[in-house]
Amino acid sequence: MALLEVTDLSIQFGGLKAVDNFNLTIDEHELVGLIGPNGAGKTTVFNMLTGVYLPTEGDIKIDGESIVGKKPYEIVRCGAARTFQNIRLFKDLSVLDNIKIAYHHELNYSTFEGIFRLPRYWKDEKTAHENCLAFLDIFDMGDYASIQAKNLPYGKQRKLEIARALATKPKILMLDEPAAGMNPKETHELMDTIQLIRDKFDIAILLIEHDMHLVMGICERIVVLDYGKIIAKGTPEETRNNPDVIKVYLGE
Amino acid sequence: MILFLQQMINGLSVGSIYALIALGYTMVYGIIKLINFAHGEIMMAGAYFAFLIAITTNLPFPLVLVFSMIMAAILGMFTEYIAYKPLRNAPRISALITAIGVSFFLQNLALVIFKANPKIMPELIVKKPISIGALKIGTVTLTTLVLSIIFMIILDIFVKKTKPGKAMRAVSEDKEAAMLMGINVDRTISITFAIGSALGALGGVLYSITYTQVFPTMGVMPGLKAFVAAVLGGIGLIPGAVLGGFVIGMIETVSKAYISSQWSDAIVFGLLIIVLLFKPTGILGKNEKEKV
Amino acid sequence: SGGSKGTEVIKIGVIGPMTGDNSMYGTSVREGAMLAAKEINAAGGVDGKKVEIIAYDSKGDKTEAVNAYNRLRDQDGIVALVGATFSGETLSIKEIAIGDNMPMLTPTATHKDVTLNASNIFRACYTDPYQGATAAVFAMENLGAKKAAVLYNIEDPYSEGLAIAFRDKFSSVGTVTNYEGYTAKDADFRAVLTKIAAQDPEVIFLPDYIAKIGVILSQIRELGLDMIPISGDGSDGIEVDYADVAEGMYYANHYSKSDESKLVQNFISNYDKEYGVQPNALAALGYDATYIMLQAIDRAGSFDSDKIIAELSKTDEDYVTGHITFDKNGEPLKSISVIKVAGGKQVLVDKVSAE
Amino acid sequence: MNKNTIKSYLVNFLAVIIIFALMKLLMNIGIINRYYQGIIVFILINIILAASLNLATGFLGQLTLGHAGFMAAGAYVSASTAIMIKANFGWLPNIAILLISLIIAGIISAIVGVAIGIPALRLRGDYLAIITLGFGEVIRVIINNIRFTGGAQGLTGIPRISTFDNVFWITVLIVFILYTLTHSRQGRAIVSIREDEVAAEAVGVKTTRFKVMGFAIAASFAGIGGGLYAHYIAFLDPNTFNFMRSVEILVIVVLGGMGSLTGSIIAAIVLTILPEALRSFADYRLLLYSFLLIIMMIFRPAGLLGTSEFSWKSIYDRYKYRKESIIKREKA
Amino acid sequence: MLKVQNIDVFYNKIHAIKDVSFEVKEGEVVTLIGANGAGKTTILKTISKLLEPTNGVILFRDEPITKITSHQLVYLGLAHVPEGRRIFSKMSVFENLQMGAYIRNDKSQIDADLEKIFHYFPRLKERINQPAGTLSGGEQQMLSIGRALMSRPKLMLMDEPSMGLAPLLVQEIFNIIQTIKNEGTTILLVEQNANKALQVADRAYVLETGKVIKSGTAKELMEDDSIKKAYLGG
Ligand SMILES: Nc1ncnc2c1ncn2[C@@H]1O[C@H](COP(=O)(O)OP(=O)(O)OP(=O)(O)O)[C@@H](O)[C@H]1O
Ligand SMILES: Nc1ncnc2c1ncn2[C@@H]1O[C@H](COP(=O)(O)OP(=O)(O)OP(=O)(O)O)[C@@H](O)[C@H]1O
Ligand SMILES: [Mg+2]
Ligand SMILES: [Mg+2]
Repeated sequence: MALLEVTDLSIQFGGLKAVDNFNLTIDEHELVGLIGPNGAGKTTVFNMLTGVYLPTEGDIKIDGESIVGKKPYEIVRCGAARTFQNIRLFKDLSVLDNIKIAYHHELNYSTFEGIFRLPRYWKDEKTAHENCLAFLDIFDMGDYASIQAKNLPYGKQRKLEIARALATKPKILMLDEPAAGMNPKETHELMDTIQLIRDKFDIAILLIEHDMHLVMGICERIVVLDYGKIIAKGTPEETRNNPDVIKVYLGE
Repeated sequence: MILFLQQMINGLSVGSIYALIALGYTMVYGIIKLINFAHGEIMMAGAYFAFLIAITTNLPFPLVLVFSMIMAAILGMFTEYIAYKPLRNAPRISALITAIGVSFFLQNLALVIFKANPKIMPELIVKKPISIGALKIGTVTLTTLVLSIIFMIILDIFVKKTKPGKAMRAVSEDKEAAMLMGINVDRTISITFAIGSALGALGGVLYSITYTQVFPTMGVMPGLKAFVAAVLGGIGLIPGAVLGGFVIGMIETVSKAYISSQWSDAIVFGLLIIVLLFKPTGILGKNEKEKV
Repeated sequence: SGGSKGTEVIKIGVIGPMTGDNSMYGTSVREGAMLAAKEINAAGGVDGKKVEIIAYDSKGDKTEAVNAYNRLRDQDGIVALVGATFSGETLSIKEIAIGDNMPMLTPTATHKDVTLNASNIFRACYTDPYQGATAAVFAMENLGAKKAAVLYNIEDPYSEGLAIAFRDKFSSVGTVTNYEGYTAKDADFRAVLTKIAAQDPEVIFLPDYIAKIGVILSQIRELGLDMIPISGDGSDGIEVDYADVAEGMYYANHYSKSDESKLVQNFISNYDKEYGVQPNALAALGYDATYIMLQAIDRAGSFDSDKIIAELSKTDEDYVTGHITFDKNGEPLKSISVIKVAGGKQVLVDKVSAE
Repeated sequence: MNKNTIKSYLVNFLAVIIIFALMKLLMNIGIINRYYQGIIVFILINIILAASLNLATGFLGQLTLGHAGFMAAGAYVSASTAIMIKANFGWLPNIAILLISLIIAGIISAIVGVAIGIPALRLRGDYLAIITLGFGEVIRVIINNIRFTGGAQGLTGIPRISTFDNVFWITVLIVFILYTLTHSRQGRAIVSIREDEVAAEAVGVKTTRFKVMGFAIAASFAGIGGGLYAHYIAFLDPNTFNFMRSVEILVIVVLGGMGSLTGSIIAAIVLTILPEALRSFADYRLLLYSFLLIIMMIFRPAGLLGTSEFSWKSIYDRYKYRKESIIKREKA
Repeated sequence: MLKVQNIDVFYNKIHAIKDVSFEVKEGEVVTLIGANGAGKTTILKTISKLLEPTNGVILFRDEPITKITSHQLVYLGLAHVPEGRRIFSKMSVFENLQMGAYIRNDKSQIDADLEKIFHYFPRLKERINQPAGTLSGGEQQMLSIGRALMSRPKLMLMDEPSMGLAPLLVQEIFNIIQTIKNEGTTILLVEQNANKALQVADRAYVLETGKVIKSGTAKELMEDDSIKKAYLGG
C-alpha cells in the first residue's frame, strides 16, 4: 500500500479550475518533486493535501485512510506535515517554543496536571525540552534556541519551519519552495539537509521548488503541473528532456 | 396596515441616521482598520458646533451644516494627528485603546464646557410632517434619508473610481507599498478622517434636530449602533454601512412596535450575532478564505 | 464613629455623581448641602462648631461610591453622611455603613430597600412605590382617567420603581393599556408611541428624568398624540427648557417653586444668589437633608452615632420640601406636591398626602 | 531547569506570603485603614478580571469586548447562590458559603463562555470583538428583564462575605493557575493560535478546542471575580456591568501588556488607584484620566511590560550581569 | 544617479548597515550581492526612505534626499520592487497596475505601458480582474514588477525580483531587466541568483554583515574565486 494516494483530485475557484484531475502516489521514503509554472496549482495541491482547502472532487488517502474533509490538525495526526510558501512561524515565540508546539503530541499530561505541576508535568516537560533541543541540534540551530523566531535570518527561518514540521513526526513532509530567497551556497546546504532528513527520519518528502539545481539534484521522481493538469511524470532525466516541460517551464 | 407602514417610516428615520454615522465608521475602519471609538464623540462635537453657530448667528440650515462638518473634519484630523498617528506601527489594539481614550476625553471635555444638561437644538429644519395619503413623514427624516443615500453613492464612487479613493484603498492594504507608489500616506489618512468626521457631524446635527437635544454623551449609543450597522452590512463597505443602518433601524422599530420595547436592544444585538455566525463578513461582505 | 470628636469642625460627607453624564444630580445635591452649611455657619454653626461639607464624586459608579465612603470615614472622619445621591450607590454603601453605625440620611435615594433593616439610615425623599402610587391616584381621581399607558426606563431603578407602583395602583380601578420599557440610551420612541397611541389611553405615565422626558414629549407632539403626560419628581424643572412640549403635563414633586411659604421663597432666593440659577428638587432635598442632619446633631449635643440616630428619628419640623417626620424605618412621612406646567410655569395643583 | 524553576516558585510563594503578612501588619497597626483596604480589594478584583481577560485577549489573541458580561453572570449566580445557602443552611461558615457560591459561579460562567465561544470563535479579530460586545449588552438586557435578578431595582441582601483575606488568596490562586496554565503545553497551544492560526493547525494544534478552552477559563475566572465583587459590595444592578466596565478591564490588559500577567497586575494597581489619586481635581478628574490614558498608550504602545513577565530571576540576572561586566572592566 | 555615502542604519539596537558607500551611475545596472541577512533589503529600504539612516547622506540625482519623503521620491523617478512582493491583495490585478501609475496623468501613455506589461507577462492579462491576493506566488511577483514599471522610473530598485519564479520566467525577468536598461532606466538590483545578476550587471558590490567588503565590475567579480565560492555555488 502506498503511503500517499491521490486520485482524481480537483478544485474549482469560481470559474477557475486550479487543479484538475490530479493523481499521485508516493511510497515510503520517496523524494518526489512537484514543479510547474507559476500559478500552475502546486501550492493549491498542498493546501488540499493538508486540509486547508476542501477539494471539489477526488480522494486523498494516507496509509489507506481517506483524509478528505478532515481538519488540518487531524491530518497532521495522520502523518502529513508541511511548510508554507510564505514562511509562517510563531514569530514572537522562541525557536525552541516553535518546536515544542509542534512536539506537543508527545506530551501527555492533562491540563490539571499541568496547572498544578504534578509529577507527570515535570517528567513530560523535561523529556520534551531535551528532545526538542536535540532536535534543533540536528539542524545546527541549538544556539538559537532562545531567540525569537522573527529575529532569525531568512534562511534560518526556513530551516526552522522545516524543523517544526518534522517535530510533528510526519510520515510525509511537504515543502513549499524551501529554497526561495536562498543563494546558491545556501541552497546547496539545504539539499544536504533535505536528504539528511529523509534518511534520518525515514520519511517521504514531496517538494515544490523552482530551483532546478535542487529539484534535479535530489528528487527521485518529478511531477509537472501546468494549468492544474499533470503534463509530465518521470525521473529528473526524463523531465529535463521532455519537450512540453521545456516549452512551458524550463525554457531554452 | 397604515400603522405598519407608519412604523416602517419610523424605522427609516432611525435607520437613515445610523446609516450616515455608519458611513464615517466604515471609511475610517476601511482604511486604517481602527474601530474609531471616538466617532460617536465626533458626532457629538458636530452637533455642538451646529448648536453654537445656530444660537449665535442666523445662518441658514445648509450653512450651519457645512460649518459643523468642516469643524468636525478639522477635529477629526486633529485627533488623528495627536492620538492615532504616533501609534501607526503599534499593535492595533493599542490604537483601539487610544481611541477609547479620545472618546472619554472628548466626552468629558464637553461635560466640563457645556455641563451634562442637554441643550435644546433649535429647529433648523421646519419639522412639518409631509403627508402621503394617511402616512406622515417628517421633513427631517426625509432630509436624512436623501442625504444618506446621496453620500453613499458619492462615497462609493469616490473610493472605487477616483484616484484619491484608490489611494485610500491602497493605504488600507499596505502603507509602505502605498508610499512606494507615490501616495502620501499621512495625507490620505488625514483626508479619510476628515471625510469620516464630516459625515459623523452631519449625522450628529440631524440626530440632534430629530431628538431635539445636544448633550455630551449623545454620541455613545448611536455610535455603537452605527458601528454595529457598519459591521452588519460588511465593515469597510460603503453600501454595506447604509444597508446595515437601515436594517438596524428597521429591526429596532419592528421589535419595539411588535415584539417588545424592552428587549429591542437584545434583539438587535442577537440578530447581529446570528447574521455574523452565518455570514462572518456581514450582509454584503464577501467570504474570502485567506490564501496560504 | 469618626476621628473628629472634640475638634472644632463638624464634617459631613456628601456622595454623588459630580462628573460624568449624571453630574448634574450630584452637583445639585452638593450645592444644596453647601448652601445649608453656609447658612448654618453664618448663624454660628452647630454648638459653636463650624460645619464642613466634604463632597466626593462617585461618577454614579458603585465601586467609586464605596471608595468615597471609606475615604470620608477613614481619611476625613465625617460625623454623618448626607447621601448618597443615587439608589445604587446608596445600596452599595449600605451594608458597610450599617457596620459602622454611621448616621446616614440620603436626600434622594428613592429605592424601597434603602432603609430596610438599617436603623442608622434615613431618607428625606419619598420612596418610589409611594410616589408612583400617588401619581396613579392623581390620574384616576383628579384627572378621571380610565385608561393609562406606562413608558419607563428599564435600566433605571427609580423609573422602574415608579412604573411598577403606578401600574399596580392604576390597574386596581382602571386599565393599563401599555406597559412598555426602553433602555437608558434609547432616543427614539416613535415606534413605541405609535403603538401606544393605537390603544388610545387618556394619560401616559413617564417616570424618568427631564432630559429623557423632554425627548419623549417632543416626539409625542411630533406624532400629534393627545394623551396627558404625567411624571414623577424627575421632571422637576422641565418647564425651563421644554416649556412648549411640556405644556399641560403634570408631575409629582417635593415642593413647588410657586409655594408662597417663607421657607421656600428664602431658599429659592438664597440659592439663586449663591449659584446664579434656580434650584431644582435635588438641591432642595440636599439642602433639607443637611438641615435635618445638623439639627439632629445639634440636639444630640454629641458626635455619638447612637445619639445622633436617636435624634434623627425624632425629627418633626417644616422644611422646604414639606413637613418631615420619620416612621420607624426612617422613611419620611410627607405630602407630595402635584404640579402642572401651564404657560411655561410650575403651578401647584394639589398636595396629595400619604394614605 | 527543574531545580531552578522549583526554586523560583518557592521564592515567589515566599514573596506572596511576605506581602500578605506585611499588609496584615499594616492593617493591624492602622497604617492601611479601611479606605485603603477597600481600594486594595478592588485592585485584587480588577487583577482577577484583567488577568482572565488577558488569557483570552493577550494569550489567545481574541479581542473581547464583553468581559463584563461574564463578570455579571458570575456575580448574579454567586450572589443568588449565597442568598439561597444563607437562607437554608445558615449554619455554614461564611468561607464555605463563599467558596461554594464562587465555584458554582465559575462553572456557570464557563458554560456561558463555551456557549458564546463555540460559535463566536469561528470569527476572527474585530468580528469576535463585536459579537462579545453584543453579548455583553444582551446579558444586561436579560438581567434587566428577568425576575430573580431584581431587574433594574438590583439585587439586595447579598451576604457580605468577601474579606480582604479571602479575596487576596483567591486572587493569588487564580493568577497562579493562569501563570502555570500559560506555561504548559496547553498554554503553548493557546499562544500559537495567537501567533498564527493557520500554522498552529498545520502543526497539529486542535485550534477550536484550545480556543474554547481558553475562552471558557477566562469567562470562568471573570465570573469568580464578579462573585467576589458581589460579596464585597453586597448589592448588584445591571448597570454595574455595562460596556464601560468591559472597556475598563480591556484598558488594564492593554496598558499592562498583552500576554503579561504581571503587566496586568501592575496596570490594575495603577488604574484602580489613578481615579482615587485624581480626586483633588474634582470636575476635571475624568478629563485628566482620559488624557493620561492616551499619553500612556502613546509612550508605551506595547503596554507597560510588553509580553514579558516580571521575574526575580531577570532582576537577579541583570544584577549578576552588571557585576560581571564591572569585574571584567576592572580586569581589563 | 544615486550616491550612497557612509550610511549607518539601525533596527533599534541592531546595527544592520555599517558605514556603507556606493554609487549607481546613470544607465547602469548595479547589483548588491550578499548572504541572507547581509543587509541588502535594508539598504534598498533606506534609499527609498522607508528607513532612516542615522548617519550619512544619500544623493538621488545629485540632490540629498534627507528631507524628502518616500512618496515624493516616486515623483522624482524612483521605483522600488519590494521584497516579498507587497501587492495590494484586495485590489484586482488591473487596479494594482493603475496604482503603479499613481503619479502619472497621461492616460494614453499609461494604456500603452499597460499593454507593454501584459506583453512581458501574459499571465497577468489572463488574471486581470482577479483579486491580486489570490494569485500564485509567482504571479504576484510579476505583478509587483509590472506595478513598479508603471511609474516609468528613472531608477528602479529591485529586491530579489526572481524569487519564487519558474525558470522560464527567471530568464524572462532578466531579459526584461536588460530591456528596460536598454530603454535607459537605471537599475539597482538585489538578487540571490548572483550568477544571473552578474550577467546583466555592469558593476557589483559585495555585502557582508552590513559592510561592503568588495566591489568591482561584474566581470571582475565573476572571476573572483572567493566570490565564486561564497555566492555563485561554484
Ligand atoms: N483562494 C483562491 N481563490 C481564487 N483563486 C485562487 C485561490 N488560490 C489559488 N488560486 C489560483 O489558483 C492558481 C494556482 O495557484 P497556486 O498558488 O497553487 O500556484 P502555484 O503553482 O503554487 O504557483 P507558484 O509557483 O507561483 O507559487 C493561481 O492561478 C491562483 O490565482
Ligand atoms: N525589522 C527588523 N528588526 C530587527 N532587525 C531586522 C529587521 N529587519 C532586518 N533586520 C536585521 O537586519 C539585518 C539585515 O537584514 P536585511 O533584511 O536587510 O538582509 P538581506 O540582505 O536583505 O537578507 P535576505 O537575503 O534574507 O533578504 C539582518 O540581520 C536582519 O536580521
Ligand atoms: Mg506556490
Ligand atoms: Mg532581503
